[in-house]
Amino acid sequence: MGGYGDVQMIDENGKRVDGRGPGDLRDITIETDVVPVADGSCRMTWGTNEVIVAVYGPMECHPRKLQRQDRAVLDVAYNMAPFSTTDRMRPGFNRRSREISKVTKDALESVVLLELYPRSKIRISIEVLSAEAGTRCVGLTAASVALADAGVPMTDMVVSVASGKINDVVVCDLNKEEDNYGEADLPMGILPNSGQLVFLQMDGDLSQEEFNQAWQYNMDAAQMIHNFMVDSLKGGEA
Amino acid sequence: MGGYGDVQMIDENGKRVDGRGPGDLRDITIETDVVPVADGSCRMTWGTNEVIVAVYGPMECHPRKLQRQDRAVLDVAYNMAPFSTTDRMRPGFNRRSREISKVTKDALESVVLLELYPRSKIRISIEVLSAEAGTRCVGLTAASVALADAGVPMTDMVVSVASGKINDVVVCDLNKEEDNYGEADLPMGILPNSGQLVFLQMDGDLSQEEFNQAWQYNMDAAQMIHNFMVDSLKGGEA
Amino acid sequence: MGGYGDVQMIDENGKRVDGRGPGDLRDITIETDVVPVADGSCRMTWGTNEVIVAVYGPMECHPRKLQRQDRAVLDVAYNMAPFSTTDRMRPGFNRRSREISKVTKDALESVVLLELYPRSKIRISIEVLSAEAGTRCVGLTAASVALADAGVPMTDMVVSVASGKINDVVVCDLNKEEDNYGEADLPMGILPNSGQLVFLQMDGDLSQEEFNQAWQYNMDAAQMIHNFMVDSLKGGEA
Amino acid sequence: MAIPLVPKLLRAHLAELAENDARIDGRQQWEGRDVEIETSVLPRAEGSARVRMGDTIVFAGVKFQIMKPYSDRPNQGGLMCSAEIRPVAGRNWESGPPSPESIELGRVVDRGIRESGCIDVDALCIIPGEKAWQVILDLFAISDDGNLFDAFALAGIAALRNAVVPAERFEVGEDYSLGVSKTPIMCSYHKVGDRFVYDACGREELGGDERIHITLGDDDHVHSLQKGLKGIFSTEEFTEIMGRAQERSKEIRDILDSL
Amino acid sequence: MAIPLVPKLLRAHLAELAENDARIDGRQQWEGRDVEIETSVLPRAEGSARVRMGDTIVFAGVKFQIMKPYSDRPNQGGLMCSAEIRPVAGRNWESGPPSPESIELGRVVDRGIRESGCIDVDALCIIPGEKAWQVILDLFAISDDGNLFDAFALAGIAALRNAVVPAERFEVGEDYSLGVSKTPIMCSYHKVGDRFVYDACGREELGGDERIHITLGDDDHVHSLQKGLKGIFSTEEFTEIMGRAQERSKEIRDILDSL
Amino acid sequence: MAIPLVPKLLRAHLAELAENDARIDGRQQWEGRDVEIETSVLPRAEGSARVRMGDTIVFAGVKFQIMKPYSDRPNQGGLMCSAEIRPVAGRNWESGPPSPESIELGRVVDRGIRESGCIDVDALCIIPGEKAWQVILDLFAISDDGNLFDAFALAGIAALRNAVVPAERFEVGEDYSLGVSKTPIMCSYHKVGDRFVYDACGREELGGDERIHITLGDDDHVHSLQKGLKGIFSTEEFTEIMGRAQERSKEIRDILDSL
Repeated sequence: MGGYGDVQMIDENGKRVDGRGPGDLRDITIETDVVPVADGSCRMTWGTNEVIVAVYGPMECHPRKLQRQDRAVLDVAYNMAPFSTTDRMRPGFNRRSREISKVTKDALESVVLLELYPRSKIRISIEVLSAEAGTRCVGLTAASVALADAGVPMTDMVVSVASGKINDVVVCDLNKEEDNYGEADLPMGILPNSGQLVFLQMDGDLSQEEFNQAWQYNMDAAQMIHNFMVDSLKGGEA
Repeated sequence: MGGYGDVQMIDENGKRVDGRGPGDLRDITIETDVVPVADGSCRMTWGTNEVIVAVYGPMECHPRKLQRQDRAVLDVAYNMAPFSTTDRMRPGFNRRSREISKVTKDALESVVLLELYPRSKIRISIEVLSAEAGTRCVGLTAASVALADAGVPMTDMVVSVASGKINDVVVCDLNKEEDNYGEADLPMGILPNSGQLVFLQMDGDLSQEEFNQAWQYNMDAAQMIHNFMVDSLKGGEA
Repeated sequence: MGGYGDVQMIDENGKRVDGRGPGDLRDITIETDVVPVADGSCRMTWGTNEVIVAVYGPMECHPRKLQRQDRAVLDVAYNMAPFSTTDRMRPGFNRRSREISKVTKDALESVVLLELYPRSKIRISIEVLSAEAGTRCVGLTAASVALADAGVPMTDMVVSVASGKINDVVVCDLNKEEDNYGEADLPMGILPNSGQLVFLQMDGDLSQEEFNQAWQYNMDAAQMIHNFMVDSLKGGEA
Repeated sequence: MAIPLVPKLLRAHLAELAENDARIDGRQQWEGRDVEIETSVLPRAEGSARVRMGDTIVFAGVKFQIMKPYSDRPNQGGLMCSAEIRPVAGRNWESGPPSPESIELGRVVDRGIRESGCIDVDALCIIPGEKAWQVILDLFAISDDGNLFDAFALAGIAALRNAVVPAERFEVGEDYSLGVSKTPIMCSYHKVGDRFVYDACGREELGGDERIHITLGDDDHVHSLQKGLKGIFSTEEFTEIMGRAQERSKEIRDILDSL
Repeated sequence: MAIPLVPKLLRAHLAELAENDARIDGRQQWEGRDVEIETSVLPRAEGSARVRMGDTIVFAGVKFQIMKPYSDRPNQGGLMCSAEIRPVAGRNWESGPPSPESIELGRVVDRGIRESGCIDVDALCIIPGEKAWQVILDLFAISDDGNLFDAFALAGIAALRNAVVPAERFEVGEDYSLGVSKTPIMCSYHKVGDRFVYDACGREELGGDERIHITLGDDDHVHSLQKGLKGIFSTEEFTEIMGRAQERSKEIRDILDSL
Repeated sequence: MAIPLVPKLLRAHLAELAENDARIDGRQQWEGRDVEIETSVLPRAEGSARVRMGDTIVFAGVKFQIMKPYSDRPNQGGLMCSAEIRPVAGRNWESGPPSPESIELGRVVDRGIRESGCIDVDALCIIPGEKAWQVILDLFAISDDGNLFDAFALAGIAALRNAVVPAERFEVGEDYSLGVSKTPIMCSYHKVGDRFVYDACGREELGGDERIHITLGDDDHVHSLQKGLKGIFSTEEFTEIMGRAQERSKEIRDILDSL
């Protein structure tokens, strides 16, 4: 986390810089079928985050050495477009993107019924067009919607959201400014039907008590976001 | 193109800095069998350009994934040696060389009878030892000669030459100084027997009229260069 | 070699900066079985050099294109850990490590009975944890011990040691300071039972006479080091 | 891009259609797909555009950096144009280092914009010899159903025309619109079933032969040409294409001007 | 790391053991292997440690460089943490560019140390805006029999506590100990045979499912979390693990403090 | 270079020839191929040479750059030697990152030239601590029929002796010849059919075992040695080779001096 709370970001009424209360989410929209050539796709805006996910497959897995005899593999790539950040992001490999790709893949492999497609590959491309804070959560959530849009069978969708701490107050869904000066960030990937987890990261500083509060915010927010997701797949735009 | 004609490069008699008229070519020499271990080879000098091309194959195509069931593939690499330019050129990948390799391959694949050699590869190495302007044309032309020297069947040889514009005058075969200050460059790859094209690029600024003039210069020059090529393959040096 | 003898490193009694005579070795210790998960391993300290070697295999050789039908191949990697030098060494590829890996492989392939394991690979990892001068010799010698510890059959072990020249005096086993200011370095890989060679490099400046003296120092030192190696494999620490 | 096993059936079908002067998606030989252009679509970019041509969708974003001018051109800023085609855009695009296809794409689009002189690099100078603006135009494909070349070129010039120089953020004055004096338009032709068609769709590219890219300026001046892929064409074929490009580039330029 | 063909037999064996509340090496569910820590083990490093947990052996080395502070943080030095798992450490580790596994390992360990605030980056400043110390912590695996995460994290903090700033060699004053104010400890749990165990050995990793890494500070504050690999877990499972980590991290911290 | 499947037939044939004291191209054991050296062959290089030994052909080119001297050697310029063997030079050389073979080649040639002290790096200083010449020697193979080592080393020293420092172009004075005070010569020996031969051709390399490279200076001083490839040799074998190298290096040096 960037700073240590020396910027005042919660007012005397408990309101945050953008007017939200501690447990409130930013605005979210979800749209499917946005990449016409893909088998499934999703465009998600979340605050001023904008992410597009395309799903291709199941299809033949090559190179062969990645193939698994008894199940499909997911090929997940999270990437930030060069114009997605205030300072231009240079295209190409970076360790952060590799790690986010890996944990996203781990989360999605936990819910996709991989055994149905032995020796095949499902490719999931997560492209961040505009980044505001929390892009890994937006990407993972949008990927779930895109997989559902592609008709890939899953035990449940993954809803991802992060809570954190600013000015020693635990709040839900940090925006960019809060992320810059915040003291902790706890992104989770939640299965809304069972309340179980498939994704968990955290960095910063949280007491055990603060930690439990942040955990609960995420659990509650997941239910709300899940409703948007279901609506968007029914044909409406969230 | 580098500049915008503020350097005077055509004198009152229409002569260019090196004494040529607008439609004249630089001096050209062609020699075959210059790489003893290759199946075919060619050394071409053109002004102070010097290019060596070696052809190996047809031979087994590996890696396998590049193999085509119904025809041969050409593996073309255009490269500038580190000592070929005034400022030393660092060895290794660069986007310009990749693009020139690709368009050269596209041009040559249009004339080589690839269907005669299914699943095989013909490797064509174009090495620029000294660069003066127009090296892509020299490379493509020399590659045709080297392929012929290797006995690879072709429907026709490719002759490549570029015309351009300096001081608002259309001229043939820009030299280095003209290229630096010129306003346009139109390299073409011409089949001398039919007048058809397999290669075309252009950048700069040409009116439709200027464009037609440059096109014609290239067509005429191609015939002359073709004569040199045929002579060199008959055993004489051009 | 770094310098040209302008630093005085041999005193009036012929003693070197660390008190050794011209033909003396630095202190050496050898320990086996230091990488529990490996098939064979060796830790060697030599002056303040410290090298760990792990041997894995014989095992399946992949990628396949490296496989040889009639024998095993050795996959040797020499590497300096980032904290092994005074100025931190950046991890990753470098030409020096590649060359040392290659000559070490060439030396070991000369003694390992490769024909016993067709189509397989033996992997030898040489990791320099602390570098003092002569790490290629330490690595090659420790690799021999690790191979023996792994039970890989060899015609003989390789003992490697370097002599050199400082202040126009030929001496055995240059230490770091001597290496920095020395005038020549002659590392050799010797088969102690036959006195034959499998590894030889040299750079600097040696007259034919000096060269013969350095050669002899190495031959003599090899016998002494060989005794340590045999002892360590019998279970004692050298 | 992996080499697809071109289905012979597709080639045969396209050839048959061509004989009847028809195309696989019902268009005429020289007819383009509908073109949609939206600008100011990317919140973090200083200029942006989204172009849709049929099922081909691309974005362009403009960012600015401060550079030190090259010593031989102390009064000039720079323009850099970079195209990325990531796996999101289609089944056959793979991750990894840029393919020869994507390198060619980026360089051809770059030349068309650069050579038109639409950006006055002298106007990008802030302090001669010390500071100048570098304009970075990033082209990004979302959905590739053919003819990324024209879509990229169009999104590129639209994003540049939309761009605001972020002088305040860099503390070198007040923000102002990037001046774009010309409007180069690229028109691409693909040989399908032995004749050229305009604005090939994905299946036409898959079963087609060579392609020709022409960038024309406001006054029909030629700014860039490129022939791609294996194939032979005649002067007559080229002359017809050039004529078509003169017409079509005016139509596209009108769409852009009407935004 | 190559994808090992997970032996179904091993998974079945581990599942059977789990049903009987047993582990493959005889340990209890929450029992760790013996921990050995040695410091000052690398002559060329300014701080170093060697950690052995069962047959897992790693080194950590600290080096210092002088850096120019970032313009937005002129009074701060930096901390860089880099993990390498080279082929020496096990049959399945291969050479080449860093694998996703080793990138994750390095980043998770880095976050635990960094976020604990154990290094005061303000104290690394030499001349504001001009010179500051960059602390480089290199983690290096020698033998991987499972749970490199905890071994790396422990060796890392031990090496930092052992480090001396080489001010004399860089001619900026006298050498002094790097101040390390906190002691973050990572505890890792692996799901094996459908239940979590602490400090998985190599065979348990090979036949196991997801893993969870928790870094706790001196006061049980949470500094970093990471869930790795495919797998689902419940809040209840996590709560139990968090409790176990609070106990175990104190034990490890005591070992470290007793050195 | 791909691993060629060494034809056992070729090895057997070479062994039989060796028993009869013959070589595959009719030469004697210690006989070299004809050596041709041409200089000033590359118009854009400041020094250049072309060497032909049988069907092996290589170029060497010298370029100069201005560098900042290293802080610990403020009065010295630098010498960089780089060897490239691109696919042009033979069927078995492939494109891509440098192979271990080509890295070894470049480094062995570099050491021979560097260690001879033939370039006075102190004379390359322009302004102490500020500017010095960096000499870059690029070795480039055109046709590889064996023994690139000796061809590169010879072309390298010939190009250096041919080089003119381009002081005028860099505006630091008048052009002058690069001083080259010594003439290191490399002689390479390859074990073929169980005996060493001098100047192996391509087929001898393909069917041979280890090779030994010796660089000798004007006064028979040894400047670099390298043993390459799998193989064992004795002190006696080495002594004979060293004697032959003393003879042959003088002959080559005479050819060079007679240019």
